[in-house]
Amino acid sequence: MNADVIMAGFGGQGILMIGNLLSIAAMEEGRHVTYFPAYGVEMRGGTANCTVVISDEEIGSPVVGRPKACVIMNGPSLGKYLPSIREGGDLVINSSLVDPAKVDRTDVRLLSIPANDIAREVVGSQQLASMVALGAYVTVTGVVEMQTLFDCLPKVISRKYEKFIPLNVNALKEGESFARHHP
Amino acid sequence: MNADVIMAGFGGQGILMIGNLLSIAAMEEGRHVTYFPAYGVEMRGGTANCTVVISDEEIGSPVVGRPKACVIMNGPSLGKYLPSIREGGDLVINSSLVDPAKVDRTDVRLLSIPANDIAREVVGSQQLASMVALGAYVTVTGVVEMQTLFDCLPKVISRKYEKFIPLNVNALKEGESFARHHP
Amino acid sequence: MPATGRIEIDFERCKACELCVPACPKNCIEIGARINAQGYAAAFFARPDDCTGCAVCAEACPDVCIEVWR
Amino acid sequence: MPATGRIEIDFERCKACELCVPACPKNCIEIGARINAQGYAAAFFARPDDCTGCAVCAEACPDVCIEVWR
Amino acid sequence: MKTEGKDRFKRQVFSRPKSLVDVKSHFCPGCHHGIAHRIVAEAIDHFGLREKTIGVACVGCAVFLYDYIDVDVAEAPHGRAPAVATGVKRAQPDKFVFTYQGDGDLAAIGTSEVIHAANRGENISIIFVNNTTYGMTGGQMAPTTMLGQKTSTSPYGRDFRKDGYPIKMAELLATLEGTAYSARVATSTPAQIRKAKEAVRKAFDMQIKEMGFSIVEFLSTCPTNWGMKPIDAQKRVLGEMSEYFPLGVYKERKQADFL
Amino acid sequence: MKTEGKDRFKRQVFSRPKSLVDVKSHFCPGCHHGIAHRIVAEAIDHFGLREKTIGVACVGCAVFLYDYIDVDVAEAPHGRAPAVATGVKRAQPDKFVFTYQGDGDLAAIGTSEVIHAANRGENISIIFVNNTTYGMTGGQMAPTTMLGQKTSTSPYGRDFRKDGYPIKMAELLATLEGTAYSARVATSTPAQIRKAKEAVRKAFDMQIKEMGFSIVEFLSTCPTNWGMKPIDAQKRVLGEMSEYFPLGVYKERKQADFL
Amino acid sequence: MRLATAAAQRVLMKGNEAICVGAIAAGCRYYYGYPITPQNDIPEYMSAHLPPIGGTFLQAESEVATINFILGTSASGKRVMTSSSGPGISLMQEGLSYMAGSELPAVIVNISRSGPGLGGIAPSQGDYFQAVKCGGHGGYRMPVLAPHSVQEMYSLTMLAFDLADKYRNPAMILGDAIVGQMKEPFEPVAYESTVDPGKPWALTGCAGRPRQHVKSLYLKDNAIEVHNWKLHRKYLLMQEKEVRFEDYRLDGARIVVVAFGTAARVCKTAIQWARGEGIAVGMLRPVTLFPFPAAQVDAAAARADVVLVVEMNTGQMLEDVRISTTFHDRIRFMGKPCAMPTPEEILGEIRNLAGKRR
Amino acid sequence: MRLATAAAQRVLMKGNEAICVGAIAAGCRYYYGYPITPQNDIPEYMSAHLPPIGGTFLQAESEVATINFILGTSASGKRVMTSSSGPGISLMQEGLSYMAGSELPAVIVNISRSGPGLGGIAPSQGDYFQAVKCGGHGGYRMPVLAPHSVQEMYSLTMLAFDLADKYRNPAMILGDAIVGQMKEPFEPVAYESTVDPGKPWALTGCAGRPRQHVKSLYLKDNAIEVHNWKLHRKYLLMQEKEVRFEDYRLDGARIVVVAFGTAARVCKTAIQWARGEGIAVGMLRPVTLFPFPAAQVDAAAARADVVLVVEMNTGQMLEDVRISTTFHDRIRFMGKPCAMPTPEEILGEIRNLAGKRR
Ligand SMILES: Cc1ncc(C[n+]2csc(CCOP(=O)(O)OP(=O)(O)O)c2C)c(N)n1
Ligand SMILES: Cc1ncc(C[n+]2csc(CCOP(=O)(O)OP(=O)(O)O)c2C)c(N)n1
Ligand code: SF4
Ligand code: SF4
Ligand code: SF4
Ligand code: SF4
Ligand code: SF4
Ligand code: SF4
Ligand SMILES: [Mg+2]
Ligand SMILES: [Mg+2]
Repeated sequence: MNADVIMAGFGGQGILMIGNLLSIAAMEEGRHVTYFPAYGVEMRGGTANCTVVISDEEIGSPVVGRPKACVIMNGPSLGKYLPSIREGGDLVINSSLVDPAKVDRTDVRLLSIPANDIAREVVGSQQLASMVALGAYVTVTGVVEMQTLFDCLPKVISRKYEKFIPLNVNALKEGESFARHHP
Repeated sequence: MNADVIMAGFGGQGILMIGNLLSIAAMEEGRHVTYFPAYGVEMRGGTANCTVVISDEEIGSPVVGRPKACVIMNGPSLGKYLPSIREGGDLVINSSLVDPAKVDRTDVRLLSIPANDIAREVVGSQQLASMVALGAYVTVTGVVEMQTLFDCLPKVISRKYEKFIPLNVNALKEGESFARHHP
Repeated sequence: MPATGRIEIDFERCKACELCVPACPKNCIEIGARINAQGYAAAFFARPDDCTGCAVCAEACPDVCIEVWR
Repeated sequence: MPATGRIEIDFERCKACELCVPACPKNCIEIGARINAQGYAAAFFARPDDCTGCAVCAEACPDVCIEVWR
Repeated sequence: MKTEGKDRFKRQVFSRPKSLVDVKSHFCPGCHHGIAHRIVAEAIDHFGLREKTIGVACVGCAVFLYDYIDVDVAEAPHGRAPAVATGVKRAQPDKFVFTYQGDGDLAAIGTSEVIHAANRGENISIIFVNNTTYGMTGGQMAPTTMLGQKTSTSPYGRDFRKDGYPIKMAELLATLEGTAYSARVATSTPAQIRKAKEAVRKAFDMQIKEMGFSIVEFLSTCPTNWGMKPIDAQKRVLGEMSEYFPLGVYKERKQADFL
Repeated sequence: MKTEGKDRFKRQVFSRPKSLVDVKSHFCPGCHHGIAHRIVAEAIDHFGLREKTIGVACVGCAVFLYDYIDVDVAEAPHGRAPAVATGVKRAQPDKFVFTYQGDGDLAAIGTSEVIHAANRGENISIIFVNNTTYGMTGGQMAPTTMLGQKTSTSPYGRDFRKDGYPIKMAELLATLEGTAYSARVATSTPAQIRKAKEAVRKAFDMQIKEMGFSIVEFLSTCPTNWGMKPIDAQKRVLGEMSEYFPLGVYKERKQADFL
Repeated sequence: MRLATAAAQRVLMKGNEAICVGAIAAGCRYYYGYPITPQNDIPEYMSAHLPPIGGTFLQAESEVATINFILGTSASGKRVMTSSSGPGISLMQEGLSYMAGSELPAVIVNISRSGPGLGGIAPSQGDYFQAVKCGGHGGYRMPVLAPHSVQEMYSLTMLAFDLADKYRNPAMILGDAIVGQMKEPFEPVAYESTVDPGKPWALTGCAGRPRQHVKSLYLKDNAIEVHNWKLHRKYLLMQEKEVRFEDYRLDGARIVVVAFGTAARVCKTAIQWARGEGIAVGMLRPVTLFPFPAAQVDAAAARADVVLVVEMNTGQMLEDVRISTTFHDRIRFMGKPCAMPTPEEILGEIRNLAGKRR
Repeated sequence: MRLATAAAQRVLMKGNEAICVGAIAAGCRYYYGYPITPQNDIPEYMSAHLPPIGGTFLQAESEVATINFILGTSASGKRVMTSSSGPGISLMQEGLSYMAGSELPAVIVNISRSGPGLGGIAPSQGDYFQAVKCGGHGGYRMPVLAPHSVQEMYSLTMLAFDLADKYRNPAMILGDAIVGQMKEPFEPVAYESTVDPGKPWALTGCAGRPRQHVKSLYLKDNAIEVHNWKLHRKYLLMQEKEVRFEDYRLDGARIVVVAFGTAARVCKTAIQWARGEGIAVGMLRPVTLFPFPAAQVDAAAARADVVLVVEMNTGQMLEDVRISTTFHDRIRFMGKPCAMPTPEEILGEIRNLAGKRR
């Protein structure tokens, strides 16, 4: 089963971290995977985005023009990527910062999740909004097992912060349960 | 009729000047001609030499490995070029500075002319030794008309020194007459 | 004492770098809540009544967002 | 007063630059008539009797042609 | 809104200089490149040079000079702006020619070109923006990086034993005979900005008066790569940076003929 | 003949240094490159460095360094000797590394490499032979060519309005923090030769003591391209050249740690 | 150290970093460079990881200085690497020519960007000529390796060091922004040297041996001609012994795609799809651009109906394909300068060609 | 002025100087350069002759600075020239790539010497790849003209200025030590421009018009791809319109020699001799190396039994011959790196081939 996703938001929202986590999880499940970050002048203006491609076959291009899915964490990114999503694709938006009304496409499966609010109020840390969103994305698409994500957290979180791993697990789970209850 | 000659001596002996004069004369007679001077690091050590090729056909290489003739104005040059002269070729040496005894080849036509002495004593200027030698070479080989050489002198002698043109004519003539009387 | 000057801040140009805020001797400028198209919470003219029109804020703005009148 | 030193000039190495000639305080060196293989009229030790072995000539020679004994 | 302002206060005392194109810049928030650009545009307006100016852009965050300054602009390879400017000025001595370069551009790869342009007394003006790092490429170490400063290629901090000391270009260039004017300025306070404007005008005036090579070094900020808030970046300029790179005029030629 | 000398005068007070290969040089008559080569060889002998030395040859009349100095030698592209020496020294910090460069090589095309080697305080020694021209290529103008000097590319004489002033490298490099020693010497009189030897020893000693970058600039002659007899060439050095390029020590670091 | 963990299992790593890990594994302890996008991860990685293991990272003031630092350290007998992109590589051309002439080994990495000039940072294969024909003067050659995955960024870097030492010649890794910036799982298989580590020619001071030199100047008589023939024989030997390529589904292929690096990657997807549609298409992927797999290309062309050359430029390797075979009439070209073609575009082209056949 | 007298009649002149006379005749008033053997006559001539006619000669501190002086003066809309040799040309590669990317005209002269590296000053054709494939990054191209006589040093220099302006692209003269140092009679035929002198794109200050730029950076979207295709169309146009070659005794030739520059000169002597012996041999001499006379080579190969490529290197133009024709089996190569083959040697080879035929 093949999947690709573009994740985008402000710098500092942890976009590259969830992209990495997803990629490592896919790798651990024995899949082919590529992760491509924005680089060079694209980095300007405090935005961050990355593309993850997961496949059972050898992967060609790590860059996709028309992604099967998008995880959009801030307003500006919606305008930039909404048009590119494939028909019938999945769109996860962070409704805490992105206005669902702005999603003018009916041919994509939309999940609006107030990631910042969930992270702040339920998980207890704004920082983990993107983890919440990742949990939701993985639940919606099932590209990898949630458990694998949990197991791989130590690989993306440095020793120094390992005490926060449980918190990250919660964030992923909150995203998962929200996605389950808002199909 | 085709000819090529290597002229060699100390810097300041006027080697390049006679090479130029010969080339211009050949040009004026409507022949194809090339003149190739030593350049770059070859110039080191106060020696000067040049190669002149004259032909009725388009000329290929302006550099010759085995010249039909050599005009040798100093000792070191004899050792360098004597072996390269073609069998039956012409060798004109300045016996004022080059020891004829050192010419250990019998398969070349040798003319030993005390160019410096003639220049000093007969023409009245050491400077013109190489002009004397050129006169001799042209007489021996007949590659160009003496008259053409005379006519072309203004092209190689700057306005400033044109008063010396008659002197140069004499030098050429002295070389000619010496060559005639020492066949 | 009434304002002797007035400024205008280009909402869309502002990058919310905050350099104008401490620059103003009269403390007339603050960073706002509204986010502009660039994604920045632009500065705004918070205390017009204190403005002297000294233009220090405008000189300090790297993005030339501020115009000043007297 | 007799010579207190002696030099030897490498005939074949010499390039007849003449720098040693004025260098010698005792004026012991001259440029000769014989031409070496390089084509130079090499310098020679003209006045051995005046040599003090001060080695100034040797120091001045760019081609290290001169050896000095005392 | 403008009308609103106009009604009570008629006289506009600050507005965008004519020669500064009215577009949004790509610079990061709080980056002083924006201030240096504005000061250059103001000086061009001051002398009425816009229509006879050829600018030479460097490769660095200021590479888009041609989008911002409303004059003809040539793009130079990284570090070669002074050489390109030389080619322009020799071909058009009557035109006004300036370069705008970063510290990686001028003090690293472009060292030879700027030194020989100065030594020839090339009649051009140079705006040199020193932010102690390679901004555009992501904050690597530059020859101007401060001792101990951590950058993406000096993760353990710059150590003089390995990389030597930050190079002082304004001082170095001032030692050359061909240099007519060399000064270092900053733009972190209103007073500094005033001085910076004077310096740029002086530098441009040297060229107008055909006195030779002129350069103004700006101590600038790179909040993004310094990992600082713009306000703290300014504090760094006012603190350690101007301590090591003293502000001031290092050379000012008085009369044109410099024999 | 030697025996002859030996019989009465036993003590040899001057002989060819061990590290100077016993071959005929390609230098023109009276060229001071020969003296500089000898002085370098003497210094290598003095410190017993021959077997731990790597020399870096320039491109110029001294390109054949490896034929004359009996040590390992790397050939550098024109002007890049200080960069090549940096690569050698960083890989072998325990070895003694020096470059030997002409003025075209060091002061023109190699400007950036020498300045940054000095600025890094690279622990290498540089022998810089300034003869105010490009000797090997036939006497073209160099950045060090004197005002008014006619060369094959300045047929009307060097004019400061077009080509600027002769550049003073010893002074320029002395201004850099990383430079431990910078001096200018000449070899036109016995006294000058003595001073030159001292300077080269000092420079080498700086490297041995790990004090950083050291350079000795030799005011040299090019009789061939100056169109002068060697003796007159020496007079030019003693005259106008040392007037414009003053001899002396421009920097000498005292203690190793230069913080 | 990352390397240690790496040795343990598959890791997700950026292509640029995999080059560093490969270099360090191959014993490279010296890196010099100058920043340029899109390869800054390399100097940044080396500046962090070399010092702790006693290696030397030094940032040069320019690429001209860089290549001459490299020359000096290589002449000292050490394994040394640099990396850059188009403009910087252009500035190294004189130094590369000197190194080839002086027979000095080193690994030069070009993570290429768009050109000519400043161009842009979009991925491109526009530096093929510069790398493969060698942009410096004098007509030297060097091995050029074209990785198309993070795994190859690692393994081909190790190979590059061996080839460089084996032939005493610079060797180049020619990558691009895509393979340099992407992360992929890769296995840090242990390095096994294939060359004798001895470097008796190195300049280490002449203790107990006659002095020796590293130089490219040959003035006497025809010494330079003799030297050129010697170098030429070396290049012929490379062509004989070092050709490397990948045969991707070539069996029975009527359409043979020839592509390298990132372009070849994208072609693989297109070929997977086309094979799915029953089109007999495969790919011959040159891994060594010099030596070029000429015989293999010729053989494939002989068996196929069409040879489709795909490049991220306007046609450079295309020339080597024409040199390799006389079946010029079977050669088709699909180029996209400074942009990665999509699998869809390539599939379209393959379909056309397949259609034409029928 | 020499030029004046020159205009009058045939004069004996050095090839390097003929380039200068041609450049000045073509209106070049700006020359920048840095000394290097064997082309120093050019800067020396220009330093003496430009000032008197109001031109500008400026010696740069390096070749890197030189090419950027050139860029600046070209951007000012003036005709400008530089000259150098191998090592110096290598240092100009980045600048040349920028000029090609910025579409700036200029004439670059390479009086090549032996390489690689410092090599030597012996004549060589080892820089063919660098010149013809373009050693800078990004895959640009430029017209490369190969004079084989003093007359052509003069006339092709004038042509180079026209081609440069016509296509807004650098153009190169590729000579060598022989044709540069030799003197030959030549006729200074008057220059007749074939191009519109207007340069509206030049940077002259934006008086009375919007500001404009000279640049090679294209970042937005696929602007750089579009730019590359534009440049590519220009190169195709050159290939269509600017091919120049000499047909030397090709009529009925069973053996076709392909050689350029000095090598072609020597071949002419050998061919004269061989024809004298009744061997049907002729030569196709490419005058433009880019664009390469591919169609002509192919046609000649189709008619001949053997195609003998002669170069003063180990085989570079040889590749373009293989690209041009499918008669690979007819191609023979005779190379002499860094040395001029003698007419005798070439005749010997021709005799062998003629023998083989019978
Ligand atoms: C020859 C070459 N080398 C490297 C680069 C990559 N590069 C682009 S900008 C830059 C340095 C920018 O730093 P600086 O000059 O200080 O300007 P800033 O961005 O800091 O204002 C570098 C190294 C290049 N474009 N060309
Ligand atoms: C890149 C490059 N440019 C130019 C040259 C030609 N060249 C050889 S030596 C030299 C200059 C020599 O002058 P200098 O350095 O002063 O040494 P000198 O011969 O005077 O001792 C030049 C320009 C070269 N070899 N390489
Ligand atoms: S003009 Fe002066 S007082 Fe008014 S806001 Fe700006 S800084 Fe403050
Ligand atoms: S200084 Fe300018 S950009 Fe910064 S916050 Fe104030 S108005 Fe906005
Ligand atoms: S040693 Fe002294 S005295 Fe003797 S020759 Fe030499 S310089 Fe003269
Ligand atoms: S100094 Fe040396 S080379 Fe010169 S003349 Fe005296 S001995 Fe001969
Ligand atoms: S990277 Fe630094 S220098 Fe560049 S624009 Fe951003 S803040 Fe300014
Ligand atoms: S050319 Fe000049 S520098 Fe070179 S060897 Fe001769 S005199 Fe010395
Ligand atoms: Mg900077
Ligand atoms: Mg010199």
